[in-house]
Amino acid sequence: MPLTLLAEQALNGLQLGLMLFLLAAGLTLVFGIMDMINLAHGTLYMIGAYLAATVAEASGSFVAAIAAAVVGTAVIGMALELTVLRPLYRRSHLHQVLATFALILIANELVRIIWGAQPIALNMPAALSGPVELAPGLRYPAYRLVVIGVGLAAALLLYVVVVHTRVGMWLRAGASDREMASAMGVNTAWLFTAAFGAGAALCAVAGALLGPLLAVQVGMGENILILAFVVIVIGGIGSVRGALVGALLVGILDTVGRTALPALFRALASPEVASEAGPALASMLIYVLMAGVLCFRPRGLFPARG
Amino acid sequence: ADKIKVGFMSTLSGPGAALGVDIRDGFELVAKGEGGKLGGLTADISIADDQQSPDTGRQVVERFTKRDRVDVITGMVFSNVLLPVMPAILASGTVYISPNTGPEDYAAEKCDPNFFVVSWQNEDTASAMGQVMNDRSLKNVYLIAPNYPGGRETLNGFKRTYKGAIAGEVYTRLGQLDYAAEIATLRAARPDAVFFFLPGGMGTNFIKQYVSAGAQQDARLYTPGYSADEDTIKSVGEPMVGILNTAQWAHDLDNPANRKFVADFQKAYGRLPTMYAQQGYDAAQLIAAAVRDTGGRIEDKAAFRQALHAARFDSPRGRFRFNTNNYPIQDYYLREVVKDGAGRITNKTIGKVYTDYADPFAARCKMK
Amino acid sequence: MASTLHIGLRPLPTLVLVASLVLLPVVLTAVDQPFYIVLASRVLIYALIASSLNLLIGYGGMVSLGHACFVGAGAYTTAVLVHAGIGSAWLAWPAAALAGAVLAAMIGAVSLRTRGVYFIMITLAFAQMAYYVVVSLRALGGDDGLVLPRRTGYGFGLDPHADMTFYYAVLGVVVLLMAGLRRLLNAPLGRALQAIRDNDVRMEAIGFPVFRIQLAGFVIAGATAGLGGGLLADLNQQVSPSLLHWTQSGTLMVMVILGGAGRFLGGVLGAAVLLLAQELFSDVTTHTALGIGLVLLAVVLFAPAGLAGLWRQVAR
Amino acid sequence: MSAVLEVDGLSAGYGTGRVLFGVGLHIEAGEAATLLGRNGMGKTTTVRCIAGLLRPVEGTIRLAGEPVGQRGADWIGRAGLGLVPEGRRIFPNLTMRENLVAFAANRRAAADPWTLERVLDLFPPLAPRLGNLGSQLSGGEQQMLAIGRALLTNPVLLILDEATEGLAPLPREAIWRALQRLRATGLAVLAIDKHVDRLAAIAARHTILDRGRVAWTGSSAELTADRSLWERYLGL
Amino acid sequence: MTAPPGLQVDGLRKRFGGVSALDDASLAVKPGELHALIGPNGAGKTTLIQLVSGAERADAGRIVLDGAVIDGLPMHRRVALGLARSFQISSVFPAFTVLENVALAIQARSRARCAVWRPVAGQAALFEPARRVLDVVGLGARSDIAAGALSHGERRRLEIGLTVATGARLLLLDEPLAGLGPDESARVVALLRTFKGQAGILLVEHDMDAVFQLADRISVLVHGRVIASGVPQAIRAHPEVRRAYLGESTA
Ligand SMILES: Nc1ncnc2c1ncn2[C@@H]1O[C@H](COP(=O)(O)OP(=O)(O)OP(=O)(O)O)[C@@H](O)[C@H]1O
Ligand SMILES: Nc1ncnc2c1ncn2[C@@H]1O[C@H](COP(=O)(O)OP(=O)(O)OP(=O)(O)O)[C@@H](O)[C@H]1O
Ligand SMILES: [Mg+2]
Ligand SMILES: [Mg+2]
Repeated sequence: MPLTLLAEQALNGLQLGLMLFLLAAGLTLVFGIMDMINLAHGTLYMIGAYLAATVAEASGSFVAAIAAAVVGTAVIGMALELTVLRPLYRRSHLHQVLATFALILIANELVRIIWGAQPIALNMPAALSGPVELAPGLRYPAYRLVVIGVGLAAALLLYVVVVHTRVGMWLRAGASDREMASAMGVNTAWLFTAAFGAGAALCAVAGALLGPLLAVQVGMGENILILAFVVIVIGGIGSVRGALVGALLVGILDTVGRTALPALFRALASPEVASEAGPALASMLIYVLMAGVLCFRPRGLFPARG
Repeated sequence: ADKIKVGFMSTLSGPGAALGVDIRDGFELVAKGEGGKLGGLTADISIADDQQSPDTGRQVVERFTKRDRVDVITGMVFSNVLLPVMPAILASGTVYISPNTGPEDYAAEKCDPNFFVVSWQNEDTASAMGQVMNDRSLKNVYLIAPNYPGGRETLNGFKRTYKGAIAGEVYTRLGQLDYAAEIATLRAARPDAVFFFLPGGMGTNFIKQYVSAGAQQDARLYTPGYSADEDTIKSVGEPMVGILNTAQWAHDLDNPANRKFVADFQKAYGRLPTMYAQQGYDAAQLIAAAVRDTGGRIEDKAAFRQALHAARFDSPRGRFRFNTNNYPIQDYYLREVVKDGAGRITNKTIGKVYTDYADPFAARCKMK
Repeated sequence: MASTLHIGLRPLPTLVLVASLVLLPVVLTAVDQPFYIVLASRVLIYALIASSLNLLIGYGGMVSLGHACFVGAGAYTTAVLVHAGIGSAWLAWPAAALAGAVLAAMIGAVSLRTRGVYFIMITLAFAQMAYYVVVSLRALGGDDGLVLPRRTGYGFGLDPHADMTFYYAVLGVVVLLMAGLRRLLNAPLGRALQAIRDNDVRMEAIGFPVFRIQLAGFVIAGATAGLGGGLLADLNQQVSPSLLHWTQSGTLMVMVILGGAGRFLGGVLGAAVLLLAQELFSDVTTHTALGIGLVLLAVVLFAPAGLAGLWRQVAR
Repeated sequence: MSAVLEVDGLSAGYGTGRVLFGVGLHIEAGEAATLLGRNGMGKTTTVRCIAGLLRPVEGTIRLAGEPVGQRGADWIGRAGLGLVPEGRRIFPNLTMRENLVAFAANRRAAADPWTLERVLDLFPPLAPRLGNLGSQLSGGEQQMLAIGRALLTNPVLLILDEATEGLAPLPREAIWRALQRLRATGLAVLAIDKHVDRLAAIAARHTILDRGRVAWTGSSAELTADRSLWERYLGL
Repeated sequence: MTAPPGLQVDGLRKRFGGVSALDDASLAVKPGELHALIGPNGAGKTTLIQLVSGAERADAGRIVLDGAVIDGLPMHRRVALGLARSFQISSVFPAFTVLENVALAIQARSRARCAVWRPVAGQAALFEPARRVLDVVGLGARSDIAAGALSHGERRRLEIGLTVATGARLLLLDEPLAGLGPDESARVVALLRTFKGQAGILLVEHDMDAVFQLADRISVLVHGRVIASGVPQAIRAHPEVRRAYLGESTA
């Protein structure tokens, strides 16, 4: 494999990882830090993308689209937290699973009713739509570089807030012992609503940013959500650092698997076997990774620390 | 009979829903046009969602055959739903009319008098594209499809006619999101052209990413019509321009039936019809025609099947008839996605690939 | 003595329930609605599968998001056996259960080293692997799955393709296993499982082999789910990867929570309500999911203990 | 002299079961009071009500004159209640330093406000453990941390529910001494502890709970004088 | 080698990251002896119990019970060999009634502890002994309420009850008196006294009155090291112990 290709594939791995992190970031906040199992996280991601697409269509401005998506999704998120999730904090995780699963079903139908079953378009700003020359012979989509940048920024921001600010400490405290946290003078109810809104906003960023690369359609959240969960669990629930590392691991491993494995099998096994086993193994690689990690580190790579 | 009961089961939820919805809209358009009748008989159409799951599909089929006791079933989009439930349908002696997938099995040995396909055999459009590549003397083509039977079928169809060399053949994960890695490898292989078959969201993702990587200049994209139809165009937008695809129909075909269909469809639903819509439309037309020809005496199954096989109706696609295996014999066209005068991005017919094309499996079908 | 844990068996209601289940097909045939016999069989099978998951989630505190892969194992085992010409239910169904058990033993042995959400995710991981294996193996029909030319037979000149016969076969199996499950939960092992859910560290500290007990529970649940899968394969006369898809595991979990995790009839109620609701809604609208979603939301908000709990609230 | 805490006719319980029946309790500024009684008599339940962690069935609670009424626990906390809860309840997923500083406040701009340094002076064993997660602390370290956490909020009323449980003799003594000093600064204290004799030396007023009712109230002198109380209500 | 009966702990080490919780700690508990382990907060007492009971693995050192090395064994096997521990922070089964809590501990040593057929309810063999234990720890009147609804002190007593009910020959008790009111303390002290001779006890406790009443021997742990070990009088007089732990109060 020529060097430029190697470099490009490395970038692709990194980029896929950060794509996943964009979604995992919000999930780390809500699921990791606040300790709520929110299956509807992918739904917020979908809503973000749809809002962005709609506004972009209307205004023609990508920036406006992102802004609108962020605000809109955050509001929707907080509304959900107030109406549906708040009553469930005192109950077991199972209730959150059921409630948020219901939200997925409802949201998907509503989106279909409002926007129709056909996927809708969300295009990247013309300025970024082309590739840029990173090194001689290495052209890389400008837009994906933006994704990389935003992903890293989100990681940094989240890390600082969660680990180094009082609000972050209150969140973690409230997650482990709500009652005691409020006895210490923290208004946990509103803190959590706000944090959930922030999580939703991060979803919107992911949705709006990935929209131009991925189909904006009903159910777009579900599959990528699973990957986001995988990322977080590999990294260690509640750890921002872990989530980032997990995301990069998954991104790179998946890329390597998809490119190298089939070739490898073709070299080793009969084409029959190869064409079958190669893709199969490539598809399950990240799950093998997760199972492996949990087998030896049952609480992820970075057991809960900021 | 005083009315005809139609069980319409399609994928109306989940990522595949767009296709099912188009088929349904096309189908209902005919009944609407006749004021709720098909071929003069009141049409009692019960619509159900298979959620793209054979399990659910099986459940619905049980309801259609055992409870509603429908005369005709139609609507399924995906072969992974159709193949598992088909035995149950045929066992119940109910007629099935496929408005989309046309699997190999039922085209060959397992062909059945109760099984009709108004769309195409799964390999047809791909074979047509192989022909196109030969005509354009493209010598080095790169192939991409998802790792599932449908994907392999399509690539086989392509290879059946394509004569040149194959730069690479990649099978990706079903429902894959990111194709950056595949695209990079692909470009390193320096092919003349890329033939891809990635239905639904996968196609959207691939095209968006392929174009943003600036690869369109190096190797142009070729695909079966259903990966480059109005729905995909709607979801991808600008980047679609320049993609070549083959289909049995195009919305700009110049014949009266088609002009009527496209006009009516746009009037009813405010969007351009897709192949799926046209296929659903013809499924309904086929039923209507058969009802009409039997004078509404559909309880005479044999006669009804006869009438269906005769298929006396004007298809928007132009010339259409059934082969001995109840799969179509029809023409195939080459379409290109262009930005038309009105600045609207859409498919434009730029040539005919096949005339009266029949799938290669009919020979293995015993029916006469 | 006062016990919150012992699952009593009130003879009269039980008798009524079983009796009505026995009479159901007779009635349905009388009114010429064979379709609902098939539906009832499906409900029964899912009731069994959901109950096996309830044993894990509700009683064992092992929240598994990979249960569908045991169902799949059983289903594919049956399908493969039928294709191999082994058409007797007396062989195929036990084999299905065995397949489920073996798979559960392997997955459990690894997964049970983790706790809580990590357990949820690792079980999911294994289920996904199973899914991709099945999708990719052409021998198993890949994405198209396998079609069973005929159902497995019971001998005694019974025709498994007669909806009623099949229904009774299923009913027999389900009633038997539910009885066994109740017995198990009241027995020392069942108690131990529930105590581990409550406080696993303490259980180890008073001398229980926690890991082995949980594994036992996991395997029992896997076997039951496998058997359920076998029945499902027979019912549909077809198996496909969608049986193993993670959304399937999710749906099973939803059934359990909906019905009431940790309530003996929770799984049964959940399966029945969810399937019947689906049937009902899909009959009147194509926006089925919307209706289902609203129902689930209502239950979780207003019936914290699930339908089985609601049952009690109303009873009082 | 102003009352920091006034509890009147307090009744409360869990679910349907009643636990408290008309409990009354008054604490003046800078006063140290105790709540005594056997296990299960309702001491902690009383505290939970005062801290707003349990809704009373009836009765009124006033904090520094303000009726607490339907206020949330967080308001009460900010209003100057420093709680050292039964069973420590430090935050396991925060480091010791975070546990201390996250809720620190200098509400009353006190003459000598509590700071991290002062807390570490009070409990030298904590210093080397500042980086440990709460879950990685010994029982006693957790207990000291819980006290330090409450002090750092610079409360007007400090409630100690079995705050010396699991403490070695030396730190226990340190706390008694600290309490004595604190009272000089006008901090009011409500203490629940098994070391009644030590409390008698520090606190002025004592209340004994028996099955959710106030069985006796009086001064240290009266308490120490009347041994029958000890046998009847404290089992000594 | 033939170690004497009872519990033998040699050179235990345990590090947590930078912290050295146990650093070459050794002690021996003779059968039937009540051996108190005292020391400042954070000295490593609970850690030692964690290691001996098998909840955590030691970095180095050896644990011998009645001559058999038990280092490698999982916790439940050690319990089966007659070594049970109590928790400093109560650890009970909140969803079970108080009686069922103790019955579990009895079940743990019954042969049919994992039987799958005979219902537990109404197995007198489990519940009769359980009631006796509850009477001893003074929870007889509370036997039918959920353990989660117990007050702190009541839960502490259930904690002891659970440990006792395992019928172990060697008990590791981590601050059993903490959180108990005066009379309850007295009751538990009396209970422990009855065990003398029957079962060996390693008692971790900060209540010096109780310790000096009960202990046959006392070991003092400071910074993970046993700095002194001997009869109560000796320990009480030991200057270093006074400085590091007792202070002048209990002179
Ligand atoms: N969460 C709860 N649910 C139900 N009942 C409870 C709960 N907590 C305490 N109780 C009951 O309330 C009564 C008083 O409990 P409380 O904790 O106030 O006693 P206490 O005086 O603090 O005892 P201790 O000295 O043991 O802490 C007890 O009988 C106890 O059983
Ligand atoms: N998981 C851990 N990670 C890091 N340090 C730990 C961990 N567990 C305990 N420690 C440290 O090890 C030391 C010994 O802890 P241990 O609980 O054994 O003390 P102890 O003697 O029981 O004290 P106490 O009397 O307060 O209960 C303490 O300083 C504690 O901070
Ligand atoms: Mg208390
Ligand atoms: Mg300790």
